[in-house]
Amino acid sequence: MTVGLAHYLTVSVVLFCLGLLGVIARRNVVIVYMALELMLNATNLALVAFSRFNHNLEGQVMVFFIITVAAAEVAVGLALIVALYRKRQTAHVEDLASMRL
Amino acid sequence: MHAASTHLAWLVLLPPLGAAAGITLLALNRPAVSARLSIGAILAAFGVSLVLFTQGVEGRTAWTWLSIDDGRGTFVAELGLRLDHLSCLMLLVVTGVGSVIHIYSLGYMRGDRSVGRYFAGLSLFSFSMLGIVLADNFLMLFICWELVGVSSYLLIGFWFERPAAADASKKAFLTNRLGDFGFLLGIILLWAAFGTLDFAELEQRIGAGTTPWLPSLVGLLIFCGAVGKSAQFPLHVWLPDAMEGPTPVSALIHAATMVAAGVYMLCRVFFVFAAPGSAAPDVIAWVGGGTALLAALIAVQQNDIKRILAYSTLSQLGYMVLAVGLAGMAAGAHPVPAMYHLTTHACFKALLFLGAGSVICALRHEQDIWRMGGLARRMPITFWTFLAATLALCGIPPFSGFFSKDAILALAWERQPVLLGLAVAVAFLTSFYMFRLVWVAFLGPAKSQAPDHARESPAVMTLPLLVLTVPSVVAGFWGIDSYLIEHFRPGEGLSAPGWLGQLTAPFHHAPVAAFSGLIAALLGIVFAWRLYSHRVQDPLPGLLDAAARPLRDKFYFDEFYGRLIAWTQDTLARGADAVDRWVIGGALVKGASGSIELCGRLLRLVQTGSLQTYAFLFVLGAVVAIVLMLGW
Amino acid sequence: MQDILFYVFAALTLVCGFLVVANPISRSPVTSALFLVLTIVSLSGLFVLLHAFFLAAVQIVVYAGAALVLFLFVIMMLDLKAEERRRITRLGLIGGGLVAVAMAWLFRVVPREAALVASGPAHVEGSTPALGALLFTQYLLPFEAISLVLVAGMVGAILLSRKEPS
Amino acid sequence: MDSLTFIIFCPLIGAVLIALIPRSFEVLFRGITLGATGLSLAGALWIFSEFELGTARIQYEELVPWVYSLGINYHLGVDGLNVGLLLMGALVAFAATCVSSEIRERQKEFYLLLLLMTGGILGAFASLDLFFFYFFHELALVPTFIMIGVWGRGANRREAAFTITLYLSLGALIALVGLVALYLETGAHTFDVVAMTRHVAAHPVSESAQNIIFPLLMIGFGILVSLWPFHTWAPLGYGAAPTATAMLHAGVIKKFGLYGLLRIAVPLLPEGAQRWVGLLAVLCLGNLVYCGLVAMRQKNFGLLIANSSVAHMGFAFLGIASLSLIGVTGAVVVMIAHGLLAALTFGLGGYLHQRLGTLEMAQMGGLLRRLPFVGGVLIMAMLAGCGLPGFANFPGEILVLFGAFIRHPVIVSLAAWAGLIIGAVYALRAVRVMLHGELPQRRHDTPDAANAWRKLPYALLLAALVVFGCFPRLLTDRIVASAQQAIASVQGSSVAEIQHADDRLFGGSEPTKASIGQRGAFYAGQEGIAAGRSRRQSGCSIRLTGNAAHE
Amino acid sequence: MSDLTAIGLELAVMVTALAVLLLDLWTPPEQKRQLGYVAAIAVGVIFVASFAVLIPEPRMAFGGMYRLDELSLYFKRFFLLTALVVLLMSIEIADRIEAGFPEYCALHLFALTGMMLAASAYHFAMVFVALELIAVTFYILTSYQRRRLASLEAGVKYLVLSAVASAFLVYGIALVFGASGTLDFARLADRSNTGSHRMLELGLLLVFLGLTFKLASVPFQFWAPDVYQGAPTPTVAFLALGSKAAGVALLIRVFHEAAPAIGRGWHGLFAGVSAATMLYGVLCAIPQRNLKRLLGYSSIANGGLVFMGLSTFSAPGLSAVLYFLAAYLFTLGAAFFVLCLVAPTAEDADIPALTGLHRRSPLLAAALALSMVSLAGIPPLAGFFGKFLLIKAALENGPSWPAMYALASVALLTAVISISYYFGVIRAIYWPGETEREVVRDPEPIVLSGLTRAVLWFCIVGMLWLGIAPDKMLILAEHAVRALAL
Repeated sequence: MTVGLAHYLTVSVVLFCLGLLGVIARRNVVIVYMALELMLNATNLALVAFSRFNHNLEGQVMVFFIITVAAAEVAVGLALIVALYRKRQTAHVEDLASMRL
Repeated sequence: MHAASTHLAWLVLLPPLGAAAGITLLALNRPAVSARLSIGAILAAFGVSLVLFTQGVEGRTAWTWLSIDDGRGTFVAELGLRLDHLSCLMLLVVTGVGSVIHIYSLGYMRGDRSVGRYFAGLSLFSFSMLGIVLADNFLMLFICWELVGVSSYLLIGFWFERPAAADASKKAFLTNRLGDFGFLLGIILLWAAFGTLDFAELEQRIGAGTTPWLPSLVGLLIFCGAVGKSAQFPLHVWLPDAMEGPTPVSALIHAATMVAAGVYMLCRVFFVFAAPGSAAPDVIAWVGGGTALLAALIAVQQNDIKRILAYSTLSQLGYMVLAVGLAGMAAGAHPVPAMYHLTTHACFKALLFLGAGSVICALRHEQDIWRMGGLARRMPITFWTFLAATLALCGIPPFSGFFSKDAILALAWERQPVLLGLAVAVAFLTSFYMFRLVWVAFLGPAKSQAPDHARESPAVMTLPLLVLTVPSVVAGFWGIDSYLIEHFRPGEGLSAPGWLGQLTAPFHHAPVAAFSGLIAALLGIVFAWRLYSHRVQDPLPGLLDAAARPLRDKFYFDEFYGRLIAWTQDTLARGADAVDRWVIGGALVKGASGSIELCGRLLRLVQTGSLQTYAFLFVLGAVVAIVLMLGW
Repeated sequence: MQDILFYVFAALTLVCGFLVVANPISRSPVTSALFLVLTIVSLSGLFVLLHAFFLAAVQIVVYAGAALVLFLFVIMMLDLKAEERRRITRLGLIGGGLVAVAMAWLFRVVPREAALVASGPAHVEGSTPALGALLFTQYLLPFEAISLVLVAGMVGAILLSRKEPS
Repeated sequence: MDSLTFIIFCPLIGAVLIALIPRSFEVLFRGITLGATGLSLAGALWIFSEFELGTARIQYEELVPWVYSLGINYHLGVDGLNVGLLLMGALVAFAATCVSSEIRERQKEFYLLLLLMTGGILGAFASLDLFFFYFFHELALVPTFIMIGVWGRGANRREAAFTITLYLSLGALIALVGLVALYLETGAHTFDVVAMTRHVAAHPVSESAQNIIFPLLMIGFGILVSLWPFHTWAPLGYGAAPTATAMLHAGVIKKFGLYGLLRIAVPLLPEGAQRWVGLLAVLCLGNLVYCGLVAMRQKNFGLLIANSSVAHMGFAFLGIASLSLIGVTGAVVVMIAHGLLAALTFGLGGYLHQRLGTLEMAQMGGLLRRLPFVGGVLIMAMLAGCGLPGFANFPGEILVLFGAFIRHPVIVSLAAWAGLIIGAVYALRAVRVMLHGELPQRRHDTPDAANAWRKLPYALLLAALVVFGCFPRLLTDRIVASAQQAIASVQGSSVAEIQHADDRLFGGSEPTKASIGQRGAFYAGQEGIAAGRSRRQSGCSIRLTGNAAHE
Repeated sequence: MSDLTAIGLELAVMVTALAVLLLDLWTPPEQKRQLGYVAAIAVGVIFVASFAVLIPEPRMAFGGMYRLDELSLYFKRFFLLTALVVLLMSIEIADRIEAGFPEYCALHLFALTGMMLAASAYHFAMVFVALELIAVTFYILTSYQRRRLASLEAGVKYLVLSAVASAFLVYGIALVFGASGTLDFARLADRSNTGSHRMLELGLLLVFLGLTFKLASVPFQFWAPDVYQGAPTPTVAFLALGSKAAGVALLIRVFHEAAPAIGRGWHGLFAGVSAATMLYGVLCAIPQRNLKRLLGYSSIANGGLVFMGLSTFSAPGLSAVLYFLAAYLFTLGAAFFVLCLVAPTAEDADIPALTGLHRRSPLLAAALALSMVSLAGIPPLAGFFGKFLLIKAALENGPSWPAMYALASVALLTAVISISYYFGVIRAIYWPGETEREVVRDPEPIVLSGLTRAVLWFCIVGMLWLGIAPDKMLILAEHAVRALAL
């Protein structure tokens, strides 16, 4: 069986769900960010694959935007961790539950 | 002349109302002014009544109080005044006795700080009572009926600071209301069935025939009103307690007029009971007879002078109701005996009460007959007038009571011999307890220090006594009955014999009834003389042993009703209150709000503040959404 | 050949991805970051297989070059010892695993229906000039807007991370 | 400014004035409020006296299109149904202002809220547009809440304020849903009641829709009127409310639901009404009998009169449930009479509370000696409450009982029981315990209403009760034509039912028939209906021209 | 060139933002506050200028990326006015902003640009970029008071959860692209019946979920209370109004224009989300004691109401939504403005701490109380008419789909329940305190500047205007909806 769209999409789906798992399971905010990156990358993969099999470049343009946004997001997120660490010496979500109910 | 003068009826009705309103608004704190207003009003009403009576005015005049035409039928409530023999005679009684009592009150109430309130109540009462008398339809009758009830409430509770008076006024009003409930239902039923409330029209339409059960039901319901107002068994309990009011009030309201209103009403709407096939008259007759006997028995063992008179009133009212029932039992009869007795009774019973009031005043509000005695010498006018009234009450010829009572006995003889026996027994008891009272209070030795200082009352009180003595003694010769028959059977009453004929008529017409009544009365006097002429203590309890106790305790009606109310109404109220508090207010309302709040408190436990939980719930929510929308 | 490469890259992507989020041996963020680099690199391999050469380059430059450096830089600031002392949370792992598996199960539609989408044979279109043309014509507005995102991100990153004036 | 707008806006403008005047001018607030409510009262009196009798035409009509796309108009007008209510509302508002001299702190807010309530409720009664009708009514909700909280009494005023607010909102929202559904179902694309009525006459709402919308309105409005079993808010709220609020609320605002039923539910949903009034009649017994019994058990005078006020609402419901001209007319009279009476009793309760510091009846006794005026008025009020002739309640209750008898004979019997006996029991018990009996030592210096100014509110309300009680035609002559119109659509289908009920009551025997035959057109012979119909049509045409003049 | 005129409003805002950033360089520290006024005035001018924009018919720009029609214009004006109020609010708390006040204003303007772009987006790339512009700026804004742990905590939570939501969104976009081969709304509407239908549906569902995050509605609602509590108050206001409205605008666009057939088929989803959201928001709010958190829950509940309007898929329903948003603007504007002034920190926003407010400042008390009344949906205020329209629209749909009756009754129930906590706030403001802690001994009056008063009055008048004379705004809303060709 030749490798086709379905194969790429399978990889994409699994990667997306791995990202979800990371967001839910990990407590270190940095790793949560990485998991989020995984999810976005899974999307990228799907888009590129669709783009190729749809004869349509627009998917690739979208990927371009996603990568850019992801970079900005990471920048802000990491700055936030820095600020948080200065304040509280932690990067753990369980330390971030002062507001609840 | 006639057409114009029916409007004069308004002049009977309105002066007392004006006086009541005027006193309430302007003169509540001015005793002299209020008394003048009130007395002036009742005298004016009396004057106009006299004119109406002597002129023989008949007819009606009306003012539309409410009128609604719904395209199907008209609901008209008129304040209609009807002048005929029945109402004219009654007007005379009410305004006449009323005037006397108003004047008497001037003396009796002297020095009380609320004289204004007293006269306002009295005037209001006069207005309402005159309204009942003049009413030509059921709604107006009911309106005035209620107003009479409330003025009685206000007057019984006049000395509201005395707990007994306050309780008595409340009891009187509520008991009356119980009767009014039936009365109102009867009125509504009549309207629903016949589409009118006007007496004349109703008489026609009922005469035209109805379903068989309707007259019985309506009759009984209407009779409920009379049971309440005229204090018949089983609603008789309020009247003795009503004696907590000032004595003139007892005389006017609870002896002469208001309590008679029930009987008057029965006579006025006699056509309801006279409808063929109605079962109501039998019930009425038995209730009346029963009340007469019951009250007379209780009176035998009472010691309070006003209570004795009150039970005597009950007993006499029983007679009247009995008469109405007897009249209704056969077709074509008329309730003249009841009205006749009502008229004479009004005079002599008012006189008795006023006499009692005079005694009470003289003894500084001592009412126990066993603390009196020997008053005949100290208060001669009071004694002689009291004696005259007593003889009238006992039915000794030629006093007026004999004739009217005889008319009832004769009717009973015609219709129902058992009831005749009952009535005769009551006649015996009546003279027995009345002469017990006379002997103990007036003739026998003084039983305490109180009578020593007693002096004859002032003229303003004795004069009314004297005035009232006249009709009490001679009313039997006036041909009141033929005047009344003229109302029910136009033309029949004209053939009245002269006054001498009147005097002997009873013995011609129904000798059995007349003689049995007379003998019973005389026997009663003799018994009373034998038992009480020289006693300082009541020997009867000793003689009757245990049997006297229930008499003294009024056959335990008050206790029984107290229990009954506690068992039924209070239980219901307690139940309703509990349901309101615990079920509706608690379980339902608080439960609903509480459970909603609980949901909120539980639900927000989800907001743990933990990022991971949120992320988990996010994804879980997404999974659920996808499953729901797109399936597995 | 391409198919073999696909399987290699795909396996690498997924394994490394798994090791980023759930490394059974080390819970150090550094390890995760390194595996993230591997994931991204192998992804760009897949991009190449899909003829998206420009994106493959961007992927490596932006992610591996910039973002990852940033990650490592921040991680170095943190106290890694403290990280080691943290307990493992089975609950999060189990719960996350469950919903992630459920999600993956639900997403099985996606590869299954791929056949409906890919109607013809794959086509080479990933040429950089074409992409550029598209970007600067039809996609001009979002392209400009994305620059605002970057400006905002930059301003924000500076504001948040600079030392507080005492 | 047109007269109705004037009546409504006097209080609202007064409120704005008060809002703008700084707090330090404390003397002014009461004066402004008295002036504003006084002007409203004068306007309402003028309209009441100038009202043209014997017609169902809408008078003093004002129409300004408001929201075009939804068909909402600012439409005011009076006919027999609301002219009396308007007068009663204005009178009670004036009296409530008079008794508010007891308020010493935060007068600015108090009078502002009072005027808001007043303007709102007068507006609700004058509105002929569903939207404004609802809108104005809801203006009172927030003031009630704040007033109970700030100037209220009793330890549980927090609970009371929340209960009353939530309950009333629930009722109002249910009613709102009903109103919106009605709007949608008629398909007339207008919230204007007059236009809607005209439209419905030609295109009736489908019966299935009527059967759903009517109960919505019945329950929604019923909650606002404390229909059993949705009544528990009333005693709680009125027990805790400051005097003026309780007067306005129990007296005036509560009548809104009843008015809504009469103005909207019955005329627009005749079949729904036919089907559901049986339930309404049964529920009204809950008010009359059950709440009466509850009132008997109360130890606090405030709770007693609050429960009795709930109980009295049963008569109004019964009148509406009769769907007969007499009953409906009676219901309107009861509404007005009870408004005056409730205001009077709550006013007196407030006076006693202010003077004695408590309303526990056990702590009173013999007060009539010290309070000849207040006590006397209180006795009269209690007697009026148990349906004594001479007060306005009597004609209303009588009309209701007569009007409802043929349709609901058993219920009327029980209602008469409740009105005549249960009502009397608790009323007289209160008089006995509070006013009669011996005066406790510490009550020896309780002062009576000192001057004419203090006596004025009570005297006014009592006088109104007496005037309407003695001359009920002042009300009924105004009401009848409009009441006829309100139930005209019901009557068409009602005749057969009445006949059936009549047969059931009196059997089919010939003599009865004969006697009944004498009652003129009691059975709505064809002439009767035809006459009613032609009357209705002429009424419509008059209104049409009236509208044309506006447009 | 014509494309540039089409985005004139956005350009103006963007230029203002950059200008503020630049001016910051030359402004001495003590005058930085003035830059806030500059931004506010500029936004005000742009808002006024927006009324000069006349669109005879919908107009496309940038290769079909951008659509200028009445609907987008309505939203743009809404965002501008919101931003104006938010900027004025920011000036009030300028001294509590540690890390650069001009940047704070500029970032709001960036977010504003994103919202305005979102209102016009007609292409998924545009949707994504606009949303990310909003999201990234809000990451920064929520954590702006970085000395407060709460603010940082809110920032992290918002960032992670928002990123998860946008991952769903963007994956959905990818699937839509894969299934239909296009990202353009107009072409998608033509093609939505070809290709893989299930994949398209899954993609749209993921987009839907991503957008529910913006509306803080079920299932993505958990973040709202925490973030509302921690973030600076003006930011919260912008989040509650602007960000939410952007989500609404996109939901309307995607499900009415891009995929109308599928959208219509999903009215059950909308209704279900609506019911669940209303219930969740209202129930959780009952025991809430912190006003900012309370407003978070309230915002969830109101998101549910908005969904009720959306679920009708009818012109009256949508215009009701638009009207409701306008009403919500004045209402929340007043509430958050008051909060800015009386509660410098989240802890001060405890409801019992409001006791005695009416003595400290009658105007503040009145404004807050009125906004609570409006939120509770009681006449004569704006919130009432909004709810009225929504319920009417729902009932209107009842005959064709009876479940709407159930939804309307849920709305009814929640409206009643919500009164209990909104009135709890009024109670705190006006009632005398009951417990020792609540009694204010010697209340310190709050002095308000003229501008502050003006803004408060503006909000109050707006609430009253929309509640009493709704005609003008309703026409505007209906006009905007007409652009959708329903």
